[in-house]
Amino acid sequence: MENWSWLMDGSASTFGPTIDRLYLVILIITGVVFFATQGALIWLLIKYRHRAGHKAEYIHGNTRAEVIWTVIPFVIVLGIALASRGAWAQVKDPQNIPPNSLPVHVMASQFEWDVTYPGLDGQLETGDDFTVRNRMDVPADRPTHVILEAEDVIHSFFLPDFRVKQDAVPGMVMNVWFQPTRTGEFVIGCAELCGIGHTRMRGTLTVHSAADYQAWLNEQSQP
Amino acid sequence: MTTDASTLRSMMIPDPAYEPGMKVYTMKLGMWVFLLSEVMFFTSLIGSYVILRFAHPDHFAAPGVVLNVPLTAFNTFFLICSSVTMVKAFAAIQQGDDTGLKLWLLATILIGSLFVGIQAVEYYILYHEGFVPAAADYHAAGRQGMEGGPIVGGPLYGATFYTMTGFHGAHVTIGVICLTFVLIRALRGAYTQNDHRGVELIGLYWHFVDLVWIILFTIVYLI
Amino acid sequence: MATTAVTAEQHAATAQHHHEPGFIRTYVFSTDHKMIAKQFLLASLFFLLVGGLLAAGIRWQLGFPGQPMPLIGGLFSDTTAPGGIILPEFYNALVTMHGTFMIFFAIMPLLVGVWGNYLIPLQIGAPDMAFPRLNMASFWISVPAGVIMLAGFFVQGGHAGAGWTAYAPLSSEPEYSGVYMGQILWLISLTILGFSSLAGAVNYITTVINMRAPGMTWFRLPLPVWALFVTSWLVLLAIPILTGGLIMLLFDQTIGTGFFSAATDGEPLLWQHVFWYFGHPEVYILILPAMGLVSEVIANRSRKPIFGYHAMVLAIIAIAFLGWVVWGHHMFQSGMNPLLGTTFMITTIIIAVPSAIKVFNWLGTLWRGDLHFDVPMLNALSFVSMFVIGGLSGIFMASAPVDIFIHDTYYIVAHIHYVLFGGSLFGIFAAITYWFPKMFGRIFSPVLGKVHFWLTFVSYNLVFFPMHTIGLRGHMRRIYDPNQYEFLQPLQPINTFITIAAFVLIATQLIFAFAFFWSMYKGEKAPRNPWKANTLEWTAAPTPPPHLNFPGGAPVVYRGPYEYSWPGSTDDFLPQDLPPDRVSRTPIPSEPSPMSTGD
Amino acid sequence: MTTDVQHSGHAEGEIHEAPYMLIFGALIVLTLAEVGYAFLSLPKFWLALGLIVMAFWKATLVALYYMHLRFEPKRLWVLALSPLPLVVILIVAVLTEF
Ligand code: HEA
Ligand code: HEA
Ligand code: CUA
Ligand SMILES: [Cu+2]
Repeated sequence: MENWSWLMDGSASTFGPTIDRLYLVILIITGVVFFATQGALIWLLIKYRHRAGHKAEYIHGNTRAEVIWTVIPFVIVLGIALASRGAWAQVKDPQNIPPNSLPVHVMASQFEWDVTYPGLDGQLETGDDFTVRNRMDVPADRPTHVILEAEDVIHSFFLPDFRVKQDAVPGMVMNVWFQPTRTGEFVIGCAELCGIGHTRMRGTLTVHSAADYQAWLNEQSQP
Repeated sequence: MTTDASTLRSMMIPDPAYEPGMKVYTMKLGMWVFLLSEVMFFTSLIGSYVILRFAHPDHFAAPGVVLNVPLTAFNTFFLICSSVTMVKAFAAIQQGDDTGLKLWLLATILIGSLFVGIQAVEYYILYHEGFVPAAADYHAAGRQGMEGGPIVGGPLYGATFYTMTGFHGAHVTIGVICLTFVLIRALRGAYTQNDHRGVELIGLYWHFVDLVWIILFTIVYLI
Repeated sequence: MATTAVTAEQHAATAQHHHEPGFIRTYVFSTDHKMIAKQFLLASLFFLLVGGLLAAGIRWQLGFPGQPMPLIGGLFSDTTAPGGIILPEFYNALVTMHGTFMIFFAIMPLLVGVWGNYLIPLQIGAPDMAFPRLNMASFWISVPAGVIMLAGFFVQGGHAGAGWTAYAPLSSEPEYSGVYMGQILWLISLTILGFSSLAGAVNYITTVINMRAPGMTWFRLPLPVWALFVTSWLVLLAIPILTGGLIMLLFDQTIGTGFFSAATDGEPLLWQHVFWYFGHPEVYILILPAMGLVSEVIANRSRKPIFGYHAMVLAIIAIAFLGWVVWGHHMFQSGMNPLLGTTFMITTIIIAVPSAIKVFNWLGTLWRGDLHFDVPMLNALSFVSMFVIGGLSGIFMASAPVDIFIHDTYYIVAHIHYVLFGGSLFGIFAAITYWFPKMFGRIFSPVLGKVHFWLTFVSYNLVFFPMHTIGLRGHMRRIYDPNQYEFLQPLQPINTFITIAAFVLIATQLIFAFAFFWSMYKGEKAPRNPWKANTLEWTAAPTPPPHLNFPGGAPVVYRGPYEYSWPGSTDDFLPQDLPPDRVSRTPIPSEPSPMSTGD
Repeated sequence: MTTDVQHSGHAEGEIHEAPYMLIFGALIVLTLAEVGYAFLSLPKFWLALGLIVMAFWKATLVALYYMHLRFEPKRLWVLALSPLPLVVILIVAVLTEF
């Protein structure tokens, strides 16, 4: 298990680091809370364990302490929620999909991903569209806008390296976008139980450099 | 930590302001609590209807096009009448009028059965007009349209209609059965001016079912 | 005047049950809340065992994918696990039924059915439930539900395999899942079970409101009663929502109505909304009673008043209220409107605040206490510790952008088990061992109890803590063979490790089963009030409590339930029903507690 | 079972001759009004609003008089109204989806 990391290795999308940072912030906060509470617990258990002749003190509470430990967590968690809002809107709000994105249509079905490309004209639903199965090829220099649909049951379009996950719901059109930060091969997974073949519903996402992508596109567009 | 004398004193005496309960007898409280869960049950059915209708207005038709409003208006009238006979039964026994109780109960049972009967007829007619719950068979042509006319609304119409009104009808039927029990007990002289809780309980249930119908009639037939 | 109402009710009840009931009426169709509690206890422990065995199947497949199950491998049919090798569809059924049995048939009845029945009348000083016959019905309705649910394993097409959340359309259309009868039985069983829960909730609510003994004001109620009361409200109002949804799904399956299937313009997301609108309150149904039970144990074994009683009560109520407005956090990635997602993120994360109050008040209770580490206390303390871990992992998921990555991964599985096993189940262990002397007149073996606790505590953490890490590495949940994904292959050693630990954990539970029955028949005879507790079940009722609980009539309550170590008294506890003029002047002679080992 | 003691709520011993027939009349009139209103050619919004208002009015009358809520203690009111916010939350929140 060389190059182990807690979180899955370095993210490969533009908003990946934002999410990872948020994760880290929460990890630090909850880590502090974790050690504080567990530490306090163990300390209390040792300090006040039963000893002969020792009597518990008759204490009903302490309003001041209770107010403190209500207000402080409140402020912290509200802070976490507020800090999360921006990243959430950036990833999921359809209004934030960059206008120059490459539109790609993905149809999820039991148990495969059918990826339809706009072809050379860059427009979906024109004559030169072409479809490939279980693989996706995108350029590195441009955001990709995935128009996600499902044919039968709910699937979930999961790009772990890109910190992208979106359920594909039959009857609905989902908009997903991401912008790769590096080239290479990545995995497409299905994260929602979709039947017997759920476990093998996977594909490959290849991020090409701009030139390679154009070459690939030309090649695919040959009749 | 010191103990404050006044808190100690208050700790020692039974609370003078103590008064257990809801100030209503236990069975009535139980009935009310049960009715609250019924509210939630109908919420899940009616709520789903509202949402589906909002999302797919084209599946539903204007009042009177598919559903027979005059017939149901009469039926509504009957159900309201049965509520009146029910309160009359209750008022009768409150005054110790045993005969009145029996007669009004009988009237309530008869009118309640009439309601269910008319609903069955309504179902029969609608079903044969192609207004069915199963999505695949839905082909309601509407009151004016006759057989072979254009299909009015969509399958969600039939599905929601039968689910909601069907469960309401089931509640009425159960109410009629319970009322019959109450009537039998009344014939045996189980209720007196002092103790007529059974009558009050079934009354609460009956009026609740009436109340649900008031909502259903409005949102299913009229809107 | 209203006090007379209680006594009048009691007289009426006494008059009714004057004759000695026979065997069937005592042990089978009993209306005695204590017997019903025991029935629930045995039935739900059985289902806990079933759920545990299903987990063994899950773990076997994940730890040793594609290998035949040892020993029992030959017992399976060709449609489930031919030659002991688990098929994908059987795996899905295993996961689904593991979740279903654990949530609906084990933990929920263990908390609400058992302790609601056992403790509410005893701790509020009532002779029985408000509606004893309805109470009996509540248990006996749940029996056919359990039988139907078990029957699903034996029907053609296998058992339901759409997850315990049964997302439509996978669950609504057989051609997508290959499961027909199994899913239908699943739906019918849960619908029936709903009636059982409902009967219980009506009873508990009415009983707590109307049948408290004189002097038992709202703020003198022991915390288990508060927790169960509030929980009952959640049950009362949430279960019917599920029932409605189940019925619509059943119609989709059988009649073909298409509420949730896109082919007919139905809304798959509607099912999720309906399910989670019930589902989130449900998870609090599964934790609040445990919180109440644990509070009782901690206060008692610390010999100290609970820290901030009112805050504890308010926190329970606050959690219950907030629990209604957070359901969307299960649907962040479902395609829900992102604005709605933001709202749900904020409400969800605020739930941490009342939970924080509870945690810190438990710590406050320990502070300057006199802690006795008996078996119930060990389990209760572990509840606190594990609940904090489970709750904190909830914070990650509550942050919607972080949830993008960890949703539907093993991170969620870790969360589930930290709150449900580490929380609820440890709470249940604490409660069973604490009230065992009351229920069975004998003490739960302290030695076996401690062995069970330590082995469970250690192996449990070894099973579930690593799940956080594999989740963070992208390991999806409900996945039959993770090795299909190349990037998950390096995680196989961890999965194997988890599996081995899980088998230790499951084997350890057999110690519990043994200790349970051994203590029931061979355990040390319990004195009347072994924990020197204040609450009425120990102080006002004999052990075991007779029919109608309090032979001398309803006890009169003078004070709150947690008056431990009051300096004015020579004894370190003050029973709720001890008249003030008998306090301290005549300390109650009490037998030395055999369980206070004094370590 | 004993009852006299249990009918101890402030309102229960006495008999409330609630105006049953009056309510009956009101319900009938409102029902007729609803049916008539439904067939006016109004914009959908006003149609729905008016009908819902009338339906609620009717429901309230039934609850208050036929179910005797008017004559019950305040705490029962609180109890009886408790699920209403939940109803609203569910429907409103999910509606924003569409
Ligand atoms: C007993 C059951 C239980 C409990 C109590 C909880 C408690 C919480 N849960 Fe959990 N949850 C489940 C059972 C439970 N959950 C189950 C079964 C699922 C999965 C269902 C499925 O999909 O199959 C789930 C899933 C789940 C999800 C969906 C994840 C996903 O599918 O993507 C989320 C997201 O927000 C979530 C959040 C929370 C939060 C915020 C709490 C909070 O209540 C926790 C609050 C507690 C604390 C925070 C700890 C104590 C506090 C302090 C020590 C104070 C200081 C803290 C700070 C300053 C941060 N839960
Ligand atoms: C309370 C709930 C609860 C409990 C206790 C457990 C206990 C366990 N769970 Fe489970 N689990 C869930 C609730 C629970 N689980 C839920 C809701 C899911 C999600 C399902 C879904 O995705 O749909 C899940 C999913 C789940 C998965 C994920 C499967 C997947 O996504 O593919 C895994 C995998 O390892 C797992 C493992 C285990 C293990 C090893 C245990 C072990 O701890 C088991 C230990 C054994 C026991 C606890 C039995 C003890 C028995 C006794 C003590 C009885 C004594 C008897 C007598 C006295 C008669 N569980
Ligand atoms: Cu598609 Cu899982
Ligand atoms: Cu939740």
